[in-house]
Amino acid sequence: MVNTTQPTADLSSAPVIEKIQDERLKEVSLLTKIMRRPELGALAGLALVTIFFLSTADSSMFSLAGVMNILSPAAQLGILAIAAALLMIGGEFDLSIGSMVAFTGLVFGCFITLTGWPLLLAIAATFVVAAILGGVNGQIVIRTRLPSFIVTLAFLFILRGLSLVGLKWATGGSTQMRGIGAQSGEDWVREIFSGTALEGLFGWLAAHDLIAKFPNGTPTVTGVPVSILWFIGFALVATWLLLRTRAGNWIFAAGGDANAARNSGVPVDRVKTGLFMLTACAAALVAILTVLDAGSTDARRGFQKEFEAIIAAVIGGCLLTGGYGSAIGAFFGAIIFGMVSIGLTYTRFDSDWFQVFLGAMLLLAVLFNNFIRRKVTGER
Amino acid sequence: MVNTTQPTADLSSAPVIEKIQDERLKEVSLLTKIMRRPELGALAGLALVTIFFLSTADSSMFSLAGVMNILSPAAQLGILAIAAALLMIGGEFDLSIGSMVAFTGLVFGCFITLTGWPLLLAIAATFVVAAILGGVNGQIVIRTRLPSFIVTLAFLFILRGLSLVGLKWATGGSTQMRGIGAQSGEDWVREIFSGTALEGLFGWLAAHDLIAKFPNGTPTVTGVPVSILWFIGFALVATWLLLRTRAGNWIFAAGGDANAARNSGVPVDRVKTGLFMLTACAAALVAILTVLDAGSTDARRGFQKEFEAIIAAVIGGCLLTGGYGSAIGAFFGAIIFGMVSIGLTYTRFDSDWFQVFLGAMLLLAVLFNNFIRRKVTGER
Amino acid sequence: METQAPLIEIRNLVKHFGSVIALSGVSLSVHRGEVMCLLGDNGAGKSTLIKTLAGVHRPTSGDFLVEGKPVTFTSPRDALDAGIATVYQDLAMIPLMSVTRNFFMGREPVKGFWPFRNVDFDHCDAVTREEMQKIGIDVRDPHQAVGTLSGGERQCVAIARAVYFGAKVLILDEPTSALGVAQTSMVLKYIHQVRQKGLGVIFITHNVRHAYAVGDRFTVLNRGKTLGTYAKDEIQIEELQNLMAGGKELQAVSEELGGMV
Amino acid sequence: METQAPLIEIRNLVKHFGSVIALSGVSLSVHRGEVMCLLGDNGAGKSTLIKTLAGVHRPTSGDFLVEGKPVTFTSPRDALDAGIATVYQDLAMIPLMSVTRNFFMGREPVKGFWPFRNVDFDHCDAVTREEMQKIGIDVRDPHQAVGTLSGGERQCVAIARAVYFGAKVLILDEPTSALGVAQTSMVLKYIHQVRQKGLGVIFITHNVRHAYAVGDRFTVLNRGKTLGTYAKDEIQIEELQNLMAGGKELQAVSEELGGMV
Amino acid sequence: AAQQQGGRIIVVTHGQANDPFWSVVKNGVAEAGKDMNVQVDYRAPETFDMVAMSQLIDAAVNQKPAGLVVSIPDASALTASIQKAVAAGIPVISMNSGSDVSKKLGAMLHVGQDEVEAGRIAGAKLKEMGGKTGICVNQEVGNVSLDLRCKGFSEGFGGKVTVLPVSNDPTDIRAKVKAALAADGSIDTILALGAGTAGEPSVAAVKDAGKTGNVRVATFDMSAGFLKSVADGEAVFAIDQQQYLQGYLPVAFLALNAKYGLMPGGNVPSGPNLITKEKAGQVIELSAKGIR
Ligand SMILES: Nc1ncnc2c1ncn2[C@@H]1O[C@H](COP(=O)(O)OP(=O)(O)OP(=O)(O)O)[C@@H](O)[C@H]1O
Ligand SMILES: Nc1ncnc2c1ncn2[C@@H]1O[C@H](COP(=O)(O)OP(=O)(O)OP(=O)(O)O)[C@@H](O)[C@H]1O
Ligand SMILES: [Mg+2]
Ligand SMILES: [Mg+2]
Repeated sequence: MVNTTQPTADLSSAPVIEKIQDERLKEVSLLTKIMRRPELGALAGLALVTIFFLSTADSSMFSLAGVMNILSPAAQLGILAIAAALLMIGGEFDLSIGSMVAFTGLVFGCFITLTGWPLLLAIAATFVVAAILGGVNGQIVIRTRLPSFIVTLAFLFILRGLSLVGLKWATGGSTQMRGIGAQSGEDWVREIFSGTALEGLFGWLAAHDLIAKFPNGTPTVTGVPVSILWFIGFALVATWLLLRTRAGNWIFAAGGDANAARNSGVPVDRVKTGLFMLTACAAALVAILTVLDAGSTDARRGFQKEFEAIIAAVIGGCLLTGGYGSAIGAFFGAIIFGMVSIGLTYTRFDSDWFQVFLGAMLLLAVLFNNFIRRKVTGER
Repeated sequence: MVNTTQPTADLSSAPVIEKIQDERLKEVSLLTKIMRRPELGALAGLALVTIFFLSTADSSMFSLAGVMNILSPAAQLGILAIAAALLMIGGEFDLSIGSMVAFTGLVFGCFITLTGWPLLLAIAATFVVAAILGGVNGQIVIRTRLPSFIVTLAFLFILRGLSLVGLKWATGGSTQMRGIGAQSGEDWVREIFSGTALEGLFGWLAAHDLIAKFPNGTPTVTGVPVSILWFIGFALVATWLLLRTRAGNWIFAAGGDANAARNSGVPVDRVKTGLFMLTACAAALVAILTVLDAGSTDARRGFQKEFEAIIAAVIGGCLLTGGYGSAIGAFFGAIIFGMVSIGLTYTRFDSDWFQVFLGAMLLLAVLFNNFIRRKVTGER
Repeated sequence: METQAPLIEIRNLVKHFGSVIALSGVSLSVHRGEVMCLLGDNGAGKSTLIKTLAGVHRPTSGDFLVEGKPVTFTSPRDALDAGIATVYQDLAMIPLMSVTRNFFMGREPVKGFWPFRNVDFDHCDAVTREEMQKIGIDVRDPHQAVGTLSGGERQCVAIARAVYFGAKVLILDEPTSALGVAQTSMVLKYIHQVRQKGLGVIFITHNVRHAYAVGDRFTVLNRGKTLGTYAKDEIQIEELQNLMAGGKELQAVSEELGGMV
Repeated sequence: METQAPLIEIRNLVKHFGSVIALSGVSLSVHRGEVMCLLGDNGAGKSTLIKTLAGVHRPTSGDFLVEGKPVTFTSPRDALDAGIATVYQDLAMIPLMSVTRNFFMGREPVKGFWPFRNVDFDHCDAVTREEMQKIGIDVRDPHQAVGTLSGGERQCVAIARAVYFGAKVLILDEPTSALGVAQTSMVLKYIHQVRQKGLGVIFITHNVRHAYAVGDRFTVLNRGKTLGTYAKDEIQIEELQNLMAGGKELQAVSEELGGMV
Repeated sequence: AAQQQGGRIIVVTHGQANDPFWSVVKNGVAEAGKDMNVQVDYRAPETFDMVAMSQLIDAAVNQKPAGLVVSIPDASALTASIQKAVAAGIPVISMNSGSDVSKKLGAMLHVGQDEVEAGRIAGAKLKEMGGKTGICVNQEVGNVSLDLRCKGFSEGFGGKVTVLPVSNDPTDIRAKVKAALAADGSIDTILALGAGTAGEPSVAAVKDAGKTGNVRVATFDMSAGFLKSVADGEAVFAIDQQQYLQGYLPVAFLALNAKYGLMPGGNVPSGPNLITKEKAGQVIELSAKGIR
């Protein structure tokens, strides 16, 4: 029999992690320990979605090319989603992410085409601009103690508007700025921020007939798009940051209860400002990746991405109220979102039903995620 | 000197309402009592925005016709915002409001054009459909204990998609359904849901040259659009509900702390389901008003209205975390939002700058609102 | 079934939370006009037990009789309707709501007929002020948010509310822990009065003196089991103290510090 | 300035919250190896006072000296750096975070060099387990969320944390209110130990017996003012009790209930 | 000076200022204002929202402009507001959409091209090029004018046409088009509803899929990048509505009307005009400046 008399406060609305006292339950305890991680539910959701598409979609969806194709948009969304997740864990929102993508894209474009700076300098300067804007967001939220929802909402509009005005100013009337790709050179910096990586490997695989090739002999997938590597790298760094560092502890604390954290000596304001800056920089990274990839930027870049990023973070198990969540969850959340939105194209369903399916799949994934977590942790 | 030794818990992050013990401070206390209401800040924000436009906009903005023109969009947004505010006070979100407007608009259109039901029956049936959908939303949130954010988000997609599919089905391929106005008759029911009221009064005023007329002699404003009356009426009813009834107390309690409320005997689940149904019905009301007014509906109706409704509620002082806010605040919030978005067209600003101004005005209004409230309540 | 069945009687109550066993067979009864003190170490299961009585948790197994009739509460509302009023350890109050609204939460008196049914807030304010006065707190403004009260005052609101609505049984979970000396006296006096009115009281405390001052019978819980029930004349205060803590080690500390605990 | 300046000294401390005057001129000092008990009714301003000492609030006026040097803390971090550790009445813990993470919150030990600086969680877990053991709580899994602990255990985490990091002065705001008899003894024993190590302790409680058991000096607050400071040999426990509550009325109740309060 | 010339001219459309198509219209409006020396204001709702658009027209009427230019994507919803403008004695010209109802509502004339018609012409041309299975890449499903372009396309094309709903995000569009090509090998024609938003990523997707040349890509409207692809032979054509004219001409007409009482006698069709490989090179520069 389980013999437990350790006291536990009533916490039924929050994820309850129970305590197993009997040594005989140690194995269960380990399983529980793994399964109660917020990201595991998201992984279960991903499995469900994958199974759904395996049984309904064209087989090309899960070919190498198909997977890369799903991961590309997921990567860009995911970089934003991970940053949004960190910020949400820290107890704040940033609704200006999407507009920030457009604005930093414009800024980056201007640095390249108007000032003619070398790519590395332009990228560094773009990140600086983003960090400053993020810092402004954060400082306003902290100083006025207004909800970040409303402050960053204002910046959603302001930055989106400035992107339009700036684009027209920079191009002399057009809402699209092009030729950025052509002017940014082809050096190693560019390699890091655009195109594909591991090309040698894929070429070798193709040569040995291990992956599919076009009739002309080039592999269908020439390499892994760098955005996917950035995505994975960022997810790993963010996870390490959250789980293993002092800053991570501070983020959880700031989001869990800012007052309690402050009283315990956590520099909450600095943590939050840092998170706002990080989010803005993630937006800038996405902007740089897409601008270099597409070679152009326009006034509608990043439209509604803030929304999708929050969705992905929530699918990944982040609490909207802060203090709980994970970067890896957001990682899987972004992939779920990307897979659902791209995947329907591979199926035979009428595209008019697209949104119905998107909604239904999201709901199902989250329900399943939730169901699994409750089953495993015994939470009711 | 103020002499106060009443104990007060530390509540610095929440709106602190202090207690004045000395009788000598009674007048201050009364002022404070009025000013600490959440809606007062919104009123201050409205004043600020009004002053801004008085000094920059075309004078016709504040003519009778101009005011009606501001209030029309504010009314439609406001009906949604008030419902969203009630729901937010009750601790939940409904992101499907905007899609619900489109979907119930379609349902209503189908009842009129396909089944040919009389207007009253069609309206009643539309409300029933909306209430059922709202109830489904609520039940899913309650039974699964998933955040309402994610559940209603799924319905945002599902209902928007169903609107598209339904429209195409009903019209044989178009995403726009026309001629609803023409088929819905001209009886007293229609008078209640479309057109203008108090026409006699305005005619009389025009006849006596008290209000402006067109060259052809008709008054520039023939009456008050009924949507404005619905808006005002709903604000009053919602305020009464919140402040004077048992249900109102339950809403505050459910949003403030669902567990505590449940333990005190509040039927939290019933309250929340009811609120979801109310929100859906408010969306249906807006759908009916706009469909009868426009005579048509399309797949994009209500796009992003959920967002604007939440903005208006937050401007009006609702806390995103629930348990605090007011219907009148949302009322003013909607008017602020409507005034800013229409008002800019009366100014000389280039429309490229529209979003920049919208964002800046929102931020200013909220900052001012916050500043006033803090000044008045002595909160720091 | 006797004519004078206990107000509340539980037999062999078991409560599991998932794989956690919070209560493993607790029996208890409370009679009219009796103060039953529930004692036990941190985590013994006291709060879980009274939450089960109050309809917050549903028992996993065991019998629960109110006035001799078996009942199953599906929500705290059922318990309230059966006349069981509870002051929870975590108080069950909404910080952002006013004192009056918290006081009447879930049991608002209404007047008028249906679509226009109002809560009579003037009456509510008056009642709140009066009841708080009785417990020794002068609430100048019943519209003040509960969150701005000090811990002690908040406790008083919860107690006054439970007493006001307590029809048959009043359950108090550590009501005196945050209170000053004066307020504590007031609460104990209150419990005394309530007993005299013929209600049953379940009183949870860690302070053996408070327990002994008002208790008629003492039930000691340990690790989810009843350790025993003792009438006041069967047990001395020192014995009780030892039962609550578990004995030996305590003696040493207590002596070291001058027997003042 | 004498060589043995008090660890903490405040003179005429005033604290206003907007128009609310929480403290109107409080003076107090704590010396090395001394337990100063801060007593007073609900709402007297005890928590406000110690929050000012802990850097949570900034005083409106008055002097604040640490070891004879005037200081101004702008954040709780400053106070911690100055060696003042505090257990708040509302505990300052994050329910969703693990015991270990809460224990080390704000003062995480790091190893490695800059961009790769890690928190050494294995070490942290070990320390947490050990410190909790010392206070009598057996934390089987230091990764368990604090929100799942009972009120008493949570209190113990907060106390253990403050003691572990308390370099010079330890401030405890009603630490024993939620604790069982055994845990209370443990905490009082702890305070005793801490004093012997030469730290200064400020101990807030409503329980006159707990105060008298470990206190060296007693400062009584009333409505934001110091009512007086008494050494242990200057005052009897009954007097102290009367001072805390404000006198007469209490006597009556206390007698009625058998002098047990 | 402008005021003496007869007050201002307000343009209310359903296209946002940051939409590439409508930004060209807006540039035309601004240019005409400068040329004719009148004040011009361009207004549009934040999303495709007919209710909001009717309110913007009402707001414009309140300011008693010297002329009003409107697009009419939904006659039912806008009728009341436009009639109110006419009743107020404001000269109204409709543009872009609504040629069928323009006269009935009291507009003086219509400048522009029906979306369905433009789609039909594109569809017919693509059919002529040998297309059998097509997709219509729609970046804003539910926006009636975009839906109508797809509708026209499918009417003119004759073969099988599916609508591919996408977002505004180039990466997302590229991935979806790639997915569609992978899932259905018979697709040989892609019509994008916006050059910069949907057209360029579609070209890139075709390239990624290794089907350049086998799959014909065409687009509504123009962007410099897409035109370059046309010139390079990666895409077949762009449908130019010459929307600059839709902005410029009505303002010019209304300004002249205010000044001299002049007004052309009938509707002005501004397009469509297919920009193919031969013409693409010349218009790239103009497109980059937001004129074409
Ligand atoms: N919601 C819950 N989920 C899981 N276990 C719980 C829950 N609530 C209580 N428990 C278990 O019940 C046991 C007793 O907890 P309870 O709160 O009843 O103690 P208590 O006697 O009131 O302690 P204290 O004196 O500290 O208030 C604990 O061992 C705990 O594990
Ligand atoms: N954040 C605040 N805002 C306004 N007033 C406050 C605030 N915090 C404390 N006060 C005031 O300080 C006074 C003392 O409160 P405090 O919490 O210090 O009492 P206490 O002595 O700790 O009481 P208890 O024994 O109940 O804990 C109260 O009268 C209260 O009005
Ligand atoms: Mg308890
Ligand atoms: Mg206190």
